[in-house]
Amino acid sequence: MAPESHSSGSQRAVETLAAKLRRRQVLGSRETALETVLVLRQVVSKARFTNIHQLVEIIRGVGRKLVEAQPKEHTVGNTVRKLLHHVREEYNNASKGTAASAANVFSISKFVLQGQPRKQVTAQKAESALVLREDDPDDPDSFARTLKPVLMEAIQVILDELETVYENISKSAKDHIHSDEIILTIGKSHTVETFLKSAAHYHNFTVIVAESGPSYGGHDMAQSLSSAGVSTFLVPDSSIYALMSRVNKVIIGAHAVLANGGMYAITGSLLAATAARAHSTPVVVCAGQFKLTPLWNLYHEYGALDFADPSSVLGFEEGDLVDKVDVVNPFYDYVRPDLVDVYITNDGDHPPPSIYRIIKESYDDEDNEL
Amino acid sequence: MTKAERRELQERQRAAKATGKTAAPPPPVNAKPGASRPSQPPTPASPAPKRGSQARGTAPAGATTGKGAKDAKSVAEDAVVRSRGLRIFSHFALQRTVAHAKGDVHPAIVHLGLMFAEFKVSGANARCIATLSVFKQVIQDYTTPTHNTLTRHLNTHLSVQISHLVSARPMAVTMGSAIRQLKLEISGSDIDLPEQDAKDALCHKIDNYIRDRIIIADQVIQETATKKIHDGDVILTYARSSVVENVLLEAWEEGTRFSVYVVDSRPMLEGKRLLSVLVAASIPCTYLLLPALGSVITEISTVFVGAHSIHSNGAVYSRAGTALVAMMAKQHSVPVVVCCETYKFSEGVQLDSFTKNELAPNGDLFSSFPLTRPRGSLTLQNQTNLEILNPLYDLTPPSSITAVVTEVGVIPPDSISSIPLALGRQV
Amino acid sequence: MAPKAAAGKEKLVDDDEEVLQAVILADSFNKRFKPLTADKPRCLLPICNAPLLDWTLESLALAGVQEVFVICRSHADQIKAALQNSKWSRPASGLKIVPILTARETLSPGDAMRDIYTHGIIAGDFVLVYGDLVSNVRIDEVVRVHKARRRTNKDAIMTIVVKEAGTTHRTRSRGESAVFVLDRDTAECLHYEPVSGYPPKTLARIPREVLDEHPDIEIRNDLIDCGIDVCSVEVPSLFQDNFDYADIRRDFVHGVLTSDLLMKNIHCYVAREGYAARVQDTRSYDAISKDILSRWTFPLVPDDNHPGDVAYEHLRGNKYLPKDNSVVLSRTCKVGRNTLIGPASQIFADAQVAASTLGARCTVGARAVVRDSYLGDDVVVGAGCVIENSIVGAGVHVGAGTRIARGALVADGVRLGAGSRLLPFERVSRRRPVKEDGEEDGAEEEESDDDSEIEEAEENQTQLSSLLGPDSDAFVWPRKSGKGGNEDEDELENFNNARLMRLGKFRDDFADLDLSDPGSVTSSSGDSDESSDDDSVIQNFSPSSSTTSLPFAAAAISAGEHAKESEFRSEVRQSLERAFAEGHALDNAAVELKTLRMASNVPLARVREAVVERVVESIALVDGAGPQRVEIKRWVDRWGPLVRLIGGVDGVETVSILQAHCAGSSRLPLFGQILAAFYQNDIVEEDDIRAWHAQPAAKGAGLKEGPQLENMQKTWLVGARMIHQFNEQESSEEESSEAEESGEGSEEAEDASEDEDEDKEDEEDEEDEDDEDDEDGDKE
Amino acid sequence: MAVSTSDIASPAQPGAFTTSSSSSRSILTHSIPEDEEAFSGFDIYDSYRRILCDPQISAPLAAILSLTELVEQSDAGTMFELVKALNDGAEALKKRVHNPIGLNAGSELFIAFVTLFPHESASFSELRTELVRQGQTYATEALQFRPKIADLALDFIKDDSVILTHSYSRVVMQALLHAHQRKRISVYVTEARPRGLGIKTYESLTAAGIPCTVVLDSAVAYVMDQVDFVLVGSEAVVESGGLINAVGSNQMAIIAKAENKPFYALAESYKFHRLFPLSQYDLPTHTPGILSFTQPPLRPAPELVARPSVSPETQPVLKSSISASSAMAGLLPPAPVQRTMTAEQISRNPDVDYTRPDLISLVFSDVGILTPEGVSQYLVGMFAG
Repeated sequence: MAPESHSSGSQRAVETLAAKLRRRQVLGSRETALETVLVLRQVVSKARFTNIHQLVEIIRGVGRKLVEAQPKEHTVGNTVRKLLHHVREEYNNASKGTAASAANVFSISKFVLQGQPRKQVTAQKAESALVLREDDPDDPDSFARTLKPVLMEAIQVILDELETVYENISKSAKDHIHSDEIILTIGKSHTVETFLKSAAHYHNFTVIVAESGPSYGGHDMAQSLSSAGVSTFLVPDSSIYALMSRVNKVIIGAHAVLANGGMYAITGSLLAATAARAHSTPVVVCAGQFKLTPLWNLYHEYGALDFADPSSVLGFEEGDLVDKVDVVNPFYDYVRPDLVDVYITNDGDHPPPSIYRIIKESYDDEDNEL
Repeated sequence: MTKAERRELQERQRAAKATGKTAAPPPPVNAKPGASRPSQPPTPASPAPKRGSQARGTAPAGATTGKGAKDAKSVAEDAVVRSRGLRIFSHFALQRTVAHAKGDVHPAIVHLGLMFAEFKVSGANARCIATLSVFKQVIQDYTTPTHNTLTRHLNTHLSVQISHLVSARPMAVTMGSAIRQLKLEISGSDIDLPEQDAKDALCHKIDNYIRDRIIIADQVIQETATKKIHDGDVILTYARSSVVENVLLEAWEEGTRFSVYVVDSRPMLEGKRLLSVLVAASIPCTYLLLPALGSVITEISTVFVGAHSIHSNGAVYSRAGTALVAMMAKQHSVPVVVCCETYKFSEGVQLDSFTKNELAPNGDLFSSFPLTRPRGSLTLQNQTNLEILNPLYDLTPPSSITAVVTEVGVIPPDSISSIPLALGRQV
Repeated sequence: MAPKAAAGKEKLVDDDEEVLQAVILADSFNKRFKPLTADKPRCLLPICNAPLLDWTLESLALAGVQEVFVICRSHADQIKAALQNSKWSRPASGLKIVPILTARETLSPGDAMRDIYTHGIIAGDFVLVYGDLVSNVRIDEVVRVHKARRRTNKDAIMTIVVKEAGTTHRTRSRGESAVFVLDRDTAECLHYEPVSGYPPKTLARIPREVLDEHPDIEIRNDLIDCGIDVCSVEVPSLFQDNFDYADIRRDFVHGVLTSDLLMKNIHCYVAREGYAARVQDTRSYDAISKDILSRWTFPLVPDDNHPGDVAYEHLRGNKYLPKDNSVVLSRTCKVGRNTLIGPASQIFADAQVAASTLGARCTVGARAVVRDSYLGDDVVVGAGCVIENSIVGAGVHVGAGTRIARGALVADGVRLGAGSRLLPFERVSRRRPVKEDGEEDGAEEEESDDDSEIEEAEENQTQLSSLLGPDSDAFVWPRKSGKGGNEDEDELENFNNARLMRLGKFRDDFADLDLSDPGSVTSSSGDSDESSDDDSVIQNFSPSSSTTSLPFAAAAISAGEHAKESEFRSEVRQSLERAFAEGHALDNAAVELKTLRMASNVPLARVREAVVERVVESIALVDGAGPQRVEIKRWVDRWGPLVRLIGGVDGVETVSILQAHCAGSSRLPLFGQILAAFYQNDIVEEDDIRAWHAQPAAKGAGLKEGPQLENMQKTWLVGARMIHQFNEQESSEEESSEAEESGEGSEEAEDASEDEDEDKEDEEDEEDEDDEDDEDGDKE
Repeated sequence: MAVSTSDIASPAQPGAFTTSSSSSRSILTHSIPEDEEAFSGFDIYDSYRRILCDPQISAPLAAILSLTELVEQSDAGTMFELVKALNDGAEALKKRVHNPIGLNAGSELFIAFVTLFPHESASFSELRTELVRQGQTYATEALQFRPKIADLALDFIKDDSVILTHSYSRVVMQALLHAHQRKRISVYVTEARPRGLGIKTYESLTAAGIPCTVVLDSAVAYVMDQVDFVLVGSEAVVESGGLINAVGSNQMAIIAKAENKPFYALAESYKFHRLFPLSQYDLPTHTPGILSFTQPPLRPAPELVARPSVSPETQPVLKSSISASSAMAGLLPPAPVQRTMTAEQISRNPDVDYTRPDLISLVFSDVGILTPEGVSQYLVGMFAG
């Protein structure tokens, strides 16, 4: 029952996105997530399937392709998983009557599995009006027809969430930052940027931006903050420790938040977080929910194992050095959960330990491996 | 007590005051002195002199207009924040344009002053040696004015020179202790000695000082430190310390086969220079910027760093970033070894990197950005709400230092205090 | 986060503005990769386990090119096929690829351009690259600049992409580089001066008018010519008009810049961001592989955007293993930094692989060492082999214990029998039927190659067969271009320059050049500078290269000599110490020495001195005659034969060396015993000793008074005693004579390699001088 | 009173200690054949031991199975009776076994299951047979857990990594052997006095061709720096998210924490135990006997009792003899008798200890990879949810 290959149009879309991902032409977790959703929407709308399994398979197939294209960009997988989760949810809601499969076979292993933290079955949508006729021989499309609108809604939900993610995260900004505080952040994170700016409407505080070489995103960050009227200091990474004793909070962004409550974040975050620990300064991480990733750090201490080119560290022009010197230039650090105090996400603030639960709730385990 | 010393003292006091302020937690209090005088121009005008002027203790002057400013938003508020920011760093000895030589400053001194100001000569040892050797010249060219004795007058004469140097760039601890020593010698030198002999004697003393306290010391340190490097080790070092450099080279000479990780960071990017030296000696090297440290620290067997000075509580005052490296190393139980001559010990305790620090000039003075980015995009200038700070030093707490290698042997950081006395240095 | 990617971001092409075309010259028009390219076009050579062409296409795709014309000449069918079943032919690849077959007669890029013109495929401005490009430069950006310029200045017909790199950058070709004279603000290329490694060019002449018109110019000798040109439509037609344009740089650019009729100008684009380089010779092949492995080409790296189909995983220290961990690493093997290992490869116990790439399904036997080398697919490396800094084609079978010295090229499918020895820069391919089966690449020059190969083969094989182990299906190519100008330069195009472009680790690898060999006239781009010098448009600087170079050469020799010697000594010492310490096999050690010697051209005597010295010195002084004798025996038995193995047996010399050394060292008392031991081991013969003893020098004649002299005499007396003994007991003749024979054999081999070593340093040192000289040459 | 009896009994048969590790149950069964006939009719303990003879079955599983048998045997007519019977059975078992933690987990699970079992079916006997079937099916499924866990753990074992493990655990063995097929691993295993089960691990690993070295329990801190991560099995995983395992795991975890090395625990889901130990001494296995001080041999008992203050001074004697002996034992297995601990001395030592959740990096179980917090959440979900 292989899903019939969905139309070449969406096929093309998938391929292009895959290529872009591979070539790092799509950047930033959120952009990637958005692109992914859009492609998925196209796929789903075009897809032809006669039962839930085929649908799931189609989506997964796409997911797999994209993830393979850029395994380092976790949001792709996350978005796909989220969609799958929604699909199943919708499906279960819709097919309450027909497939009441859960209860009747009650075994010990099932009983054990009750332990799995997951949203207790979402309030029975009373209006589960649509009747699903799976694998209907005479009218194979009926299933798709009935389900698609719901799916589109679901996708729209995801889209909206992504659209508004920054605003929602920033909602609580003013409660986290207070007047005359000194905040330290590192590099450029769009999330943190909006967070700080929105806080700036309520309080006057000072932001110290570490430039975070070799990308020196800190410069842009400092620019945009200062132009937004936040008093800003731009410092080299080397002085993080020196300044930490005066800093009230460290606020940084994340690239991906892992199941154990740790995270991948731009290089230097580990330094900042550790220094903060040393001065017992709280570390606040701003991250959209779409960054929650049902993965563990498999690279141990070795960052996210995503390495950029040396040229920004050691100029290519320095010929004689280039030949003899190895250059290390990772994108990300792995920050252990015990270095983070709180994650501020677009649905509330969570301590690292509860990330695990949230992930369990928002994705289905069977999708962890796409 | 000479001018220089007094100056130092003042510096310290001011520093202490400033920190005292910043340390005071409750915001309103903070804001009060913060506002400073609203007249204070928020224009981005050439930063150095401006900040310089503020450094001259505007901080205490901070008027009570803070609250008002805060209520009324916009510019005033802006001023508040800025001034607060300023006050945090105000006491840092700031980079300033070399003042015009006041008094009869020896041309050599003027020249040296410029070298300092432009970081042509940098590094504790280098500066110290440079200063001393120039002083030799000064002393030689010095003639005691009539009815005045060398012992009395020379010191004052030197003080002028010193203050000029300090105006170029704040005095390094090394220079401090060296000069102190020199002055002692001068005042100690016997009055009946014919002038020329006295001068020669002094110059000789200076030479000895350089030889004993720096050159020999370094050699001893190298011998000791090289013993701590074993085959197959992975050594990590930060920025560039002349001592560490020599240690590594010597170890390699002796046939120990190890590899080196050179960690580096703006603003100085001195590591790159170290790198080319090591590569020339065909030592296998890996180069990375400070932020990447987390990814490699697990591979390291020992960390070697130099120091600008060591305080009696064992805190190491060194190139900014050293503290971070030491911290990470500590975390992964990698031993951190500081190579440092005893003449770098400074009495008194420093608690954090704020009480005393120095700012590197803005912009890309050291052309530290690789070509891949257009310079303009990276070298920001101060502007409203935006200040660029490049602290040059930070303070590594003794807790994250394993050992200090000195010419008197390897000692744990917290027993530093015993050393100066052991050397019979009167304080 | 990724700066590079940030670059890529905003230009997601595929909308509105007209299609960006590119032309790939898939033929190299030279044979630097022979024999690797014998039956495979260069652009299909794998680099980091993906065909060059794919890297090129990826580079173009990365830059948003949409339509690509691939100009293929030799092995066109292969290229076509490759394109057919590559991912590029898939609709979604967003790349439209049109292979264009050109006639065999197209012998140069110029011809190809004329072809393009006749095909009339070019619509507007287009990107011209070679089929061996690896780049992540944002070519579209260059195109933008180019177009913008065009709007204002119709005559700006071409933009050359260059990358800043030090003069000594590994990726910068030494063989053919160039001096660019640029206008600082307009980046217009005012003057282009090709710099060939040989004959060394020490001057660049800049036409005066350039200086007149442009107050502010840059003269740059530190640029990598990326071989990416953004051309406007006129360019092909220009080629059409000037039929003598062969090479794009040396003829076309040169021509355009210097002709006062054309009134066209050419600009340069100095790429700050990004990476771009051409695999134009084995040397750059090495460099670029290294660049890829150490991620300079990011995101074009194995674990990210690898053109091949295998997904790799990036480990600490830039090691790349396929994700499907199909690779089998024995527990004790060592995988060094900057290494790429293809899928399903196996590395056995104690093997070492470092700074190399292994193709798919490779096998590295136990204790084998692969360093700085590039192995194709299905290569089998026997146990205990040593492969250094070489390129080994696909399916090659390397017998156990083989040593492949640096710079060697081994073509696909070769079988090297066990214990083979390949000297540096050896080139080996599979034995082929004398008659070429014309269908695959039946070009006449190809055949002529083979003929010449075969005729070369004769003496060649006899001379070198000692190097090939039993049951090896291999054919060692002649080491040097045939003397007396026979017409086979195609096979080793521009021999001398080629030396500069060879894979090989040390600087002096490409130093063994032969000034006596005049630059031969060939059709290859490589040396067309020599040829074009004569008929080139402007006279004034053709002489410069030849005339000025000679005095330099002369000076250099004397200068270089001593440096060379001392350097060589230390190297020998090291290698021997290593050998002693790790107990290498004798002949391994010997080969190493030969290599060293060939690298730094020193007389055989030096080598022997060094060896004797090392052996003697490593004999520990123990008290008590008995143990001492044992000790000596141990060493001499083990290592003495080395003295013979290094070739050119001359017992007399050996003895005198021994004496001289002993006289000056703490081993003096041992002289007698050592000499005896040497004698026991047939290192020296009775006659030698007699002969030596007869020499006045042996008695220390010509030495002034002093310990040295006394010692000499002491030793001489010892010798006397020995001879006395000889006289008493009979010594056997035959074995001695045998020894002579065996010596003879190796000696020949020596001489063969010896005479090619002439005049190394001159080349070498000019290399250094080149750069500065260009600079101040210009100032005048 | 049961505990004490078992306690006194224990020195008599060293076998008794083996109860603490799920691994060596089988040994136990051989060790206590005597007091068997004391019970008539269906003896749950008897069946429990019988089941344990299967090397694949661990305590909790055995408990479940024996309870299933009990259900089969029991003549209970109502759910209530049945549950009661089960509880009694569980009690009985617990009383009889030296270290009941494992089986508690099992019986707890089964009973909870039974109570929650939806029994709309008409005849009660039907229900009983159904329950029995459930029990057996689960037991069979349960055998698939270890491979599953091994698979989960595989991702965390990098090629060329050095692993430290403690004592002997079937699931750990499975994980290591599984990893060995794909990756190059080497293992340090602690000797794990007094049972020296580390040796068993050592033997089976080396047999499989995995380089392995036995280290003294006292050398853990020394070896830790060499290690990439620590991998231990478990007796039970408790509601605090903590871990109960053969004694020594705790110190290992503490050292690992100090060295910043990950500490992973493997636990099949039937080892999840609804228990919240506050400290070592809050464990059900803790008895007054453990760590109690010996009476000095020389003096007559009575006065001693009068002056308890005496006992401390004798303590060092004991301590030193322990440490010394264990060290010796490590160095030369056939250690002189007088230097090794007597069974009596051993009896005063715990055989399991409790590892705090904050020392544990992750728990791998067949229901997925869990953080310690995850575990407690899970348990809550299971029993309270």
